[in-house]
Amino acid sequence: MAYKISDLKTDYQSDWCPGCGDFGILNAIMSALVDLQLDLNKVVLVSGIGCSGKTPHYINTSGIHTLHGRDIPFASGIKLANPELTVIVTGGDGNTYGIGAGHFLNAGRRNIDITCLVFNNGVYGLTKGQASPTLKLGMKTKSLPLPNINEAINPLVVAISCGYTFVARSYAYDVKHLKEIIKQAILHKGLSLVDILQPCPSYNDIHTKEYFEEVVNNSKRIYKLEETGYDGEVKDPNNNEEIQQKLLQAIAKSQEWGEKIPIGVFYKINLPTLTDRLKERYKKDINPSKDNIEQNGKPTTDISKLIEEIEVKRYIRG
Amino acid sequence: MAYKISDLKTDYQSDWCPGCGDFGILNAIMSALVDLQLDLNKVVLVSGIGCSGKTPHYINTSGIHTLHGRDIPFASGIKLANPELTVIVTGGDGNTYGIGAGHFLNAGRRNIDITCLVFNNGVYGLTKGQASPTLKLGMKTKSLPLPNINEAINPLVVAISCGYTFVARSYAYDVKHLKEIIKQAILHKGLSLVDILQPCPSYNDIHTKEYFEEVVNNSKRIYKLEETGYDGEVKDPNNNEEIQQKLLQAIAKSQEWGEKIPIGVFYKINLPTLTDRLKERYKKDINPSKDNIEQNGKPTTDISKLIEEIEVKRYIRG
Amino acid sequence: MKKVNNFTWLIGGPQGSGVDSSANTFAKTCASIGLYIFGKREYHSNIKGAHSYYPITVSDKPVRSHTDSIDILATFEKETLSLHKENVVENGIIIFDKDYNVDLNPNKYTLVPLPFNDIIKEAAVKFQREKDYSKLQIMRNVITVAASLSILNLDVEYLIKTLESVFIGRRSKLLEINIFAANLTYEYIKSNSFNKKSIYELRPTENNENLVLTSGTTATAIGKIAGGCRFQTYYPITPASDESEYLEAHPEYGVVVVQTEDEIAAICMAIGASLAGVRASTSTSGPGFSLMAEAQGWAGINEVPVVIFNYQRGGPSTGLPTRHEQGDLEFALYAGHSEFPRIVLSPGDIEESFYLAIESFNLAEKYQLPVIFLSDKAIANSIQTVKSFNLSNVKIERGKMLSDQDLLTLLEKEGRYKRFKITEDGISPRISLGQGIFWNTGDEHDEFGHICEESNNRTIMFDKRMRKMNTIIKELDVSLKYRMYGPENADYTLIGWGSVKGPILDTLEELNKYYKVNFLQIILLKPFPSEEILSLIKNSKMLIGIEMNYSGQLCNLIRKETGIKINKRILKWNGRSFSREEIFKGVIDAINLDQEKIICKSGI
Amino acid sequence: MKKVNNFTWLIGGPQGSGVDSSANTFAKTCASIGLYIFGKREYHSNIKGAHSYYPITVSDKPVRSHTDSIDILATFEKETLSLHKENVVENGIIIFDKDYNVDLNPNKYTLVPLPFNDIIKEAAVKFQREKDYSKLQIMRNVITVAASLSILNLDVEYLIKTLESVFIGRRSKLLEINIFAANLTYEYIKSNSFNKKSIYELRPTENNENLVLTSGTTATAIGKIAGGCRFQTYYPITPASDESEYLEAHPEYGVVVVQTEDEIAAICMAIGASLAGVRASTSTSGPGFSLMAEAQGWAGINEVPVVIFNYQRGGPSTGLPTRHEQGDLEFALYAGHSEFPRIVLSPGDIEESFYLAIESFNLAEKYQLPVIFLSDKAIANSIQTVKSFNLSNVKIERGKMLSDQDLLTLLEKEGRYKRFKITEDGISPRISLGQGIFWNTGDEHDEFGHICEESNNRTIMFDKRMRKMNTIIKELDVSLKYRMYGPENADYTLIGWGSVKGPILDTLEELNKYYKVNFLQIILLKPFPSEEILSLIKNSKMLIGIEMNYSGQLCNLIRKETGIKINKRILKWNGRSFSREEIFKGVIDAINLDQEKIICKSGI
Ligand SMILES: Cc1ncc(C[n+]2csc(CCOP(=O)(O)OP(=O)(O)O)c2C)c(N)n1
Ligand SMILES: Cc1ncc(C[n+]2csc(CCOP(=O)(O)OP(=O)(O)O)c2C)c(N)n1
Ligand code: SF4
Ligand code: SF4
Ligand SMILES: [Mg+2]
Ligand SMILES: [Mg+2]
Repeated sequence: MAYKISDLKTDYQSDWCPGCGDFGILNAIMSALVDLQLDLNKVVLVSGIGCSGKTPHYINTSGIHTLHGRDIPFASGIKLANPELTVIVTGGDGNTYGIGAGHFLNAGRRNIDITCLVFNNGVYGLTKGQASPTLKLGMKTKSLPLPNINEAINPLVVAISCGYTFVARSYAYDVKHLKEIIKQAILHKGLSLVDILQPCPSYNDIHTKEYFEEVVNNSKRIYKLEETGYDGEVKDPNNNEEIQQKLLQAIAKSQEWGEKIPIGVFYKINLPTLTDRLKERYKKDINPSKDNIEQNGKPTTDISKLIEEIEVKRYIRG
Repeated sequence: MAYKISDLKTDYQSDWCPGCGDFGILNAIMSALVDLQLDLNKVVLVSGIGCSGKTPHYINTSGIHTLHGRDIPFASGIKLANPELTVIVTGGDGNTYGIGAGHFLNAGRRNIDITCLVFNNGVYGLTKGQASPTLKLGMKTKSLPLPNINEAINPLVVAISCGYTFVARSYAYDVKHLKEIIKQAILHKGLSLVDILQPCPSYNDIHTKEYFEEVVNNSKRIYKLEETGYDGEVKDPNNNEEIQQKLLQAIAKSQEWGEKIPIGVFYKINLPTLTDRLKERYKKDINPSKDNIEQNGKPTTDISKLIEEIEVKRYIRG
Repeated sequence: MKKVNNFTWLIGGPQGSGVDSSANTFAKTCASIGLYIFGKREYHSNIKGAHSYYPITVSDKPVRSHTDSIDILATFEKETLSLHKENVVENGIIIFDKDYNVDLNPNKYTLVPLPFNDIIKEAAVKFQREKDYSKLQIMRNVITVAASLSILNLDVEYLIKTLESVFIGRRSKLLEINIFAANLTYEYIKSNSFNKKSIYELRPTENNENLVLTSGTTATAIGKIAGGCRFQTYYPITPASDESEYLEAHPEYGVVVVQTEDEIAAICMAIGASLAGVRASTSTSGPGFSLMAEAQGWAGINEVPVVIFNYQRGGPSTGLPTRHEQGDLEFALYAGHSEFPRIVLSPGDIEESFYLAIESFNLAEKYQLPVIFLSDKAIANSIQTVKSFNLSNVKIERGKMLSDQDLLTLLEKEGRYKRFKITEDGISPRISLGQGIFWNTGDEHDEFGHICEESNNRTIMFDKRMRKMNTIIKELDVSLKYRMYGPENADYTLIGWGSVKGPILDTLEELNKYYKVNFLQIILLKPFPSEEILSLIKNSKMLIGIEMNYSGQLCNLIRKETGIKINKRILKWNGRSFSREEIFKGVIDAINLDQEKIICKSGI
Repeated sequence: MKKVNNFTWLIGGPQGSGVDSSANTFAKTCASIGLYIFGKREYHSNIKGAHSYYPITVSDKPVRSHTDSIDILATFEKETLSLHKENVVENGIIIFDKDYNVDLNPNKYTLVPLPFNDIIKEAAVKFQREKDYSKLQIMRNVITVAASLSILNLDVEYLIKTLESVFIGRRSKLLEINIFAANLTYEYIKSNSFNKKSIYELRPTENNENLVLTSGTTATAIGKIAGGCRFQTYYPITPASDESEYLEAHPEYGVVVVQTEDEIAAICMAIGASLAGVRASTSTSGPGFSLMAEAQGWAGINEVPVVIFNYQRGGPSTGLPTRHEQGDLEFALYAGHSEFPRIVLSPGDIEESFYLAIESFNLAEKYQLPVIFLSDKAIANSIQTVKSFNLSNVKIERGKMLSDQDLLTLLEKEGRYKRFKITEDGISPRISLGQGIFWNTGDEHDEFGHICEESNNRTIMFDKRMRKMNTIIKELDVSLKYRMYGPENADYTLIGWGSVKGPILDTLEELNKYYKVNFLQIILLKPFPSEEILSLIKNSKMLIGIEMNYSGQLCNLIRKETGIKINKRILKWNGRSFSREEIFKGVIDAINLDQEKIICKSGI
């Protein structure tokens, strides 16, 4: 029997602030799961630390709430150890682009089939609103004593240039759009980033619902790429020219920020995941979690060949 | 009296492998210093760990050989504490784009006036040739038992998209070109990256001198951007359109790798450094190293205003 | 007879509803009539909604700890009432919303039902802010405080003075309506004679001691400024970041504050700044401190002065991010692979935090090493009235730091500057980047700072560095090593470190009515003053360790350093600091029961 | 009379010039005639050019350590000659390039000048590779080995067999020319009768014990494979990465090896893999281990089995990256803020590395916690002939890991699965991701794994975790705790851990000619088997701690755990492991001199 959203709720009490964008994201994740009807025993949510990091506790699948900035490495280990699992990461922008930036960047090199959802609210929420790496220079949210002294980074460009094979942006209060993007990201075989614009009413009074949904030049500031005919998907992953064109298009598009802010899929390409590459290297399917390492308490691995390599051979004088 | 290269040499014995590209880089750094004739007491070389990390010991200016991947934070602290110093970082590609990637990326947000030279040899040299983050998928250097299983990242794109204000590439065996680029990077006010293609004859038999200098289609594989009329410099940092155009041009150019490999300055823009921004915030020049904190052993800082803020005031009933 | 000027008042409510500022207002008002205050902030790792509470203990004598028992429970919502009512003493006062249907025994408590909604409505009407009615619910705070003070018979003028000092800047437009609400509340209390029923009272005193009312993070931050720290790095973390944010909010002192991308960058930048000759520090809590292990070793081997402020909180891992623990001692003693010289010290309270912060920079520079300042959440987030900070006895000592002139003289004499010159005391003359040329490396090095793998150099250079630990033990003033309180030749010696000092001192007099008890507070944890401590404790009839951690880490350290096993331990690890009652009962039990561990569990 | 089958041979040369493979060739050949071998690799943190050397001790009895004195010094360049000649014994043999102008006393040594260049030229001509003359200089290695074996009177056939086993794969084309050079060398030695002058001789023996000749990293890696480890992460670091690279080079065993971007990712990925039910580990050295402090606490609070292999090397910081030290003990015991359950254990040699590697995964899974396997450079990089590995007594124990069927039964009985169910022994039934639903968090949590700040839950859950430490001490077999060697009731007890075992065992017999001495090797360092150790040592006349670190960290630990102070310590921290001579003299001095510390300094 199909499960519904209500089946997905845990009895763990949510403690996000009223009006927090995180509620929209939580809904979108649960709706995506309901649409996909994945086996809940095989879905793992992995989070970092922050308000965002609490997400897994609210959803009735396994949830691994890890360390600040380390969610991607944990998730990578889980997926490599058992490729049958669907692994979804929920991290904050401070978590992923700040302290976790080294992992965020290098994860691209592996293209492991996991989905990274980044709750981008421009602040370190749970530590009371310090500037995160996506808050631009000179901005003064209500939580800051003085205007932000650092420039922002553009996570979409970093992801695209480091090997992410699905790069998208969505918006926490457009649950329908977000749900569809999350579904695509989960279904995509490879490493996905969904950067989610997430209003934090408690600390960020700049990137508010009102800001994102404001009508500028007759239309909402936030607009959907798919409604403009933009197509970020590389159709032929062997066509280097197409790759270059789509890549530059995606980078150019992701520079757009101000009067208009695009959401949707910026870039997508199908390339072998690390598990695929391991399969090639090992000449067989690799699922370490299925290896039987013992039988009745005795090791089953035959190491005689390895011992032979180091065995002392005696030679009788000939 | 002007100093010469020979004055710059220390008596510490170099122990790089014969033919290592690092010698070219060392020469270029020393030549750049000779050309610029900076006060040697005010020049600090800061390095990470690796073959590259040994560089400061060979040059007769102060040298801080730090931890693996942490050279940029050390250098940032040094420069902020005393903005009069010229701070040059020499890190390896594993050092800077691997373990140091989080700092590499976030340094862009600050635009501190330091120069980062990255010795890019595609391998972890000092640990015997494992693949570094710039070695592409499937490559098998002589040091690897099996072909590289990870994709490479593009450090130039990352730098450009994270706020580096001077982004260049050069080549270890073209000492003259490299020297000029290093000089420009030092003179540039802001955070510079010079990614240096550095052959490692001991472990990387793919990216060799022969490879880089091979004649393909009648000219060397490596070619100089400045000889093609390419201009990466943003002339008007207030012109957002120009910025976008130069930025995309630089990113597109830095995707070029294969038959031809461009070296030179990909992107350059003049923007306020963190020290400039601090000056604005503090309403005065900031050089903490010049603060006199004591006189004859007594603290000179007057904290009475701070105490007043927390002082218990007594009220007589009125 | 009324109990005058001595009681514990507690307010609670959802996070973000104004509990902290109510507590501060109440505390400030009591302080303004010459009383002493200790307040303890207790809150969840949550931004809005979870239960937080704040007991304020008021006394006409200096006070340094909270009590479990509550004399006056001031609530404006149900959760606080239901969670805390058990702790209210007989004849204690309970202030609550009269609209709630509560089941409280009127014979046991003095019940004060308050018409919060009526008062807020009246104020809203008066100030024509009816449409803001839900926003004005925040005034439940001031109403609660006003009701409390009114019941305690303190003239409203005192409260108004405090409100005037609190509602300033962008909040000043709220002053009038708050004063109005306060007055209304006062009238309500008086007209219902609740003040008459109260057994507690506040009375202005003559006490005119020069006091400050402040928290641990603020005291430490001001100490840093006074001590000449001019470079501070941090990555946001509870409860440490308050200290950095204080520095950030005071740019006029020229402290460069850098919010880094992580704690590794934080410590590395601070070390870098120190190399350029600047007093530099970083502030963090457990998780961040864990990330700093490697760089501490670098500072150690390169003999760089840097001060690391670790505000301990509930661990391991993320643990209880906003709760209290003294769990990082053993880790701090050995953080980072292999061995290198370092100092670990711990202040016992808010006042010591100020002076020890300054002293930490002196020690770091004199001995050229990392200093770990182990504070904790109970110090960081509590408020207390302490003697105003006084710099007249404070010195700034920069040790063997060479002036440009010194350097010239040295170069004339010795030819080349050796950053790691072998010396008898293990300390080498030091210059800053920009002054002259030298090298550092995390590898073992020669006297110039160049990499050196030669085996004899290794034996000598390692020993040279470690020798500093003996120099420190020899040179340090005893007041930086430990402090002894209570009778000299006691039968029972309590031993502790850090914030246990407050509740122990507040219990010592009472304990001495029954037994001869003194208290040994250890300040210097590394290098450990083994011989001095041994001679202090070896004749005690019974040693009782008191620590806010699972295993009694200081007790274990003392055994390692002196051989003496502390057989009685009063321990607590539930995230809530020791109350005075717990210490009292704990010591009595330790003395009388045949039980090695007394485990305390109070606190909500 | 000739000294047969017992000597130390040493080869040296610039890094990258083939010293290691010469040593291996020599060792393999000696082993092939039934002898026992111990070889020690000593090299700089450098790729090419710096001096490296490799003594091989050969014996007809099992041998586990190197000697300072050299019987045969085999050199082909000047630096080795000048650095090591001091250590050559009287009547020892020195092989050197006859073209060098050396000043050696022919009355003290048997001098063997070799015509390296002539031999290489002749070979080049024969194989028409004159143009490769400079490349062929690498044959100095085989010539040196051949000369040595020839002097030792061993038939060239043994060497040829070894060369055949060494020059395989892409190197096989070099076999012929090397054999040719070897034969030429043999002829030269015989024709000059150098073999007659030698007081040392090799003679094939009847010994047919089943041995392997291997290094610590290889033994550990094979142990991992046998023990069912299927996920290994690493970031390159000396001397640990050899182990990971061994696993990488053997994909047929299905161990997924991930080279991560740093050590933080390495441990986090390994923990992730373990959560999915896979035996997982990470291998590193000091600097990397320092970066893993925070995540160890996460594994501790979430009770995740994971094994961390830390190959200690010279510290602090980058230290002496290729040299030896046992400096990380104290750090490993307490790494990470606050307290959590963990096991720290240490193998004493290559053979134990194999079995303890397997056992580490058993312990990690049985007790659901991080296990720290403290190896060191001296074990990692040495080679030794040890009894061939045998799995017949090896068990794989996965503890309370539930099968799908177990889980169903449990769910039927209890309704919901509680990952952190409170149990008497502190261990909860465990399932893997994919099997059922559970939560983990680095915050304090309830039985389901949800964040929980409630104070009583905290007291109980912390205690539940820590209780496992008692369970371990109760359940563990004594052979995993310590081992005692030598006479039972000795007057003198030597105490050590890790690689000091080899040189101590190799000296014990000799020492017992003078004094009654035994040796206590501690394997389990946390939880510490305090009572057992106390009862073993409390009656000893003198305890002598032997450690390769500055302060005697195990001695300090023993005092902390038992109260007993070890007043005699033989210490060394110059980066070079203890020699047999040092241990012998050190113990004699410890017994006879009134001196607390005996500091050893041998090694180049
Ligand atoms: C190593 C470490 N440093 C600092 C912290 C403190 N910390 C907790 S939450 C948080 C910020 C979270 O910000 P973000 O990742 O943007 O998530 P948000 O709360 O905004 O969802 C920080 C810094 C920590 N838990 N661990
Ligand atoms: C924390 C830490 N991990 C690992 C190492 C070991 N290590 C030393 S050098 C090196 C690699 C250097 O590679 P790269 O940065 O590319 O520099 P290169 O040697 O190629 O110049 C590594 C991993 C270390 N010193 N510290
Ligand atoms: S602080 Fe911001 S991000 Fe966190 S729960 Fe509140 S509104 Fe949401
Ligand atoms: S290993 Fe490579 S990078 Fe290092 S010194 Fe040798 S050639 Fe240069
Ligand atoms: Mg955020
Ligand atoms: Mg490299």
